[in-house]
Amino acid sequence: MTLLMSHYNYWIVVALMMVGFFIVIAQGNLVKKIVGLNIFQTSVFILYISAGKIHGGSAPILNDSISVYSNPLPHVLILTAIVVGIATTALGLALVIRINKAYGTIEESEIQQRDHSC
Amino acid sequence: MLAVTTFTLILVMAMAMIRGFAGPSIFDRVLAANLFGTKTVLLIAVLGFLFGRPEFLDIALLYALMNFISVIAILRYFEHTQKAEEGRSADE
Amino acid sequence: MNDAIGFLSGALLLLGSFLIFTGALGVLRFPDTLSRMHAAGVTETLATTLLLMGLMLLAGWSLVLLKLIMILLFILFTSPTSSHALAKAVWRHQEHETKGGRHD
Amino acid sequence: MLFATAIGIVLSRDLIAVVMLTGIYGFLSASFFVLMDAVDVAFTEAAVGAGISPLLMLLTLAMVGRKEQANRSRNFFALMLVTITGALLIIGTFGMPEFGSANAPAHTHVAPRYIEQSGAEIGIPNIVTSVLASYRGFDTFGEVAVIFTAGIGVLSLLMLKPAPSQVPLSNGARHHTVLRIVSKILIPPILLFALYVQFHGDYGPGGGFQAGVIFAAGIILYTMFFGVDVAQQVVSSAVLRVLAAFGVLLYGSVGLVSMLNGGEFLNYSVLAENPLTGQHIGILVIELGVGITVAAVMVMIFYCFAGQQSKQVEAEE
Repeated sequence: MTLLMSHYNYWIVVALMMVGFFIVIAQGNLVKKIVGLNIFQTSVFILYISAGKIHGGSAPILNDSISVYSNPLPHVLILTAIVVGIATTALGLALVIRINKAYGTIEESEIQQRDHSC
Repeated sequence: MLAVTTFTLILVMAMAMIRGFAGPSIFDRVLAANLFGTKTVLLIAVLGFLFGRPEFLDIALLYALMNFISVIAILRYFEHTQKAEEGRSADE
Repeated sequence: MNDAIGFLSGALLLLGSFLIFTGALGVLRFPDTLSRMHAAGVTETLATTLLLMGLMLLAGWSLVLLKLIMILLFILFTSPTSSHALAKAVWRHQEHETKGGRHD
Repeated sequence: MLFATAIGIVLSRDLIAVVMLTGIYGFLSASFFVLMDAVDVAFTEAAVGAGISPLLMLLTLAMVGRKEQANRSRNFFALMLVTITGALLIIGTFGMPEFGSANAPAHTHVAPRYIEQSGAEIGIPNIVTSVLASYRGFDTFGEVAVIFTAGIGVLSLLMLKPAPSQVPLSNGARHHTVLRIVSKILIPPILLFALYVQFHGDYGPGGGFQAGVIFAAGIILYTMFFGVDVAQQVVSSAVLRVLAAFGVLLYGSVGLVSMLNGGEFLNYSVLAENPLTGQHIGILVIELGVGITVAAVMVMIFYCFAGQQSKQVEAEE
């Protein structure tokens, strides 16, 4: 029971990560794959942020009345990771648009068919 | 009082989410997302008071802004696709 | 004086929560999109105003109050606007559907 | 709740619904970050996860169509693989420290030093900003360079020919009188808010990354109502390209100036007589650089996507 209470955040992370993973490998649609990638990414963010949380801690902005702060280091790492994440997502979507132009579809199976036929 | 409000807000968010899943038409989903966003704004504000650090209302403000932008974007998208479809059917 | 303010803000918060809950119930239970939108749009502005006013009473005179007012103004502007846009889109969509039906 | 949304995303075939759920998902994870005390992160996630990324996906969908095909062939195998990996990972979690405990290894290495010393060494209250901009300045420089590169990548993939298109998106917005007026009222406060976030980042949640995204959001709102062409007259893409590069260069040059003053690369303490003032100036300037780059790249990416869209409309007509 204590194990359940003390580790539930990791299990949420694992569950989310697996959902994202499932989308990426099982779905043929490229846009949906990117959404899956985003979910995967968010699960990693949650892992880091929850590792930085301290019980009874407060947000890491200095204030005389507060003595316990949560760990600011993961926040910094994830902050930049999010912005880089959106940049890569945009790049991926741009690629999807180009693929759609070249093949006329964004389904993986159709793209492969077209590749094999010519 | 704040705790009661928080609880209600979370409940309402869950309800909006059910509508978002079930919503037969796409507009129901947009409505649910909008409702969800507004409630998140309120939730953040109330939570700030609950934890005794109400300086973080900037975040709530940003949420309100983003909520508005995404709803508008979706509606503009609909207009756009509809027009494209109309153009296509007129061609045929 | 403080007690009165606390009581008042508590009452506002409760009333706001109740209204929000009714709105969500409407969104969940009403039969079609436009009436759902009505339920959400009508309660949203009033309930939000009540809740934020309750918080304002708690906040007292400070920067926080200013920010709360900003949020309130922002929501008062955007919420009816997005409801309006949404309703217009739904209406157009339905019109489009019926027109298409007649053509067929 | 996060998990429920994720499942919903898996099950839904209509891609628009997927995008809507992605927006809700972004809001949810941002609320989670607020609960976990990570206000800066929540700020960024709200702007990016709930605002910009669904927007870009919508624009993509407008071009590639919204229906997804049924594809069940590999599902069983995928489910197996996912279950096995998940089980292995969960076994791995038993070795992890307890949630919220203050003695976890992550909290005992460098973090206490940041918390105890940064107030004295950097002199600004927001520890996240001081770590981001000063202690880990090198890292952040790299991140900005990555964003810049991604911007270039999108630009080269979706190069927007400066052909004057006569069918901008704005045609549809002409009759949206209410929307147009409301957005006209709202855009200046949005830009002002972005500047507030930019310069208030030392004291509260905020900073260059967030401010850049908010600023871009304001311009994107403008673009959605008045069309790409009109918006380009206000902020042309050539200016954006220059600005994006300028932000990175600003960041780098702060580093060089501190080298010239006898310190290490990106050591701001030497920028002024008093090390604290030096740190203040350094952080302010590099946050400005970050903000400019992020805003410029975001708007640039949006222009590229929207420009593609209006080109496609022309092609269809």
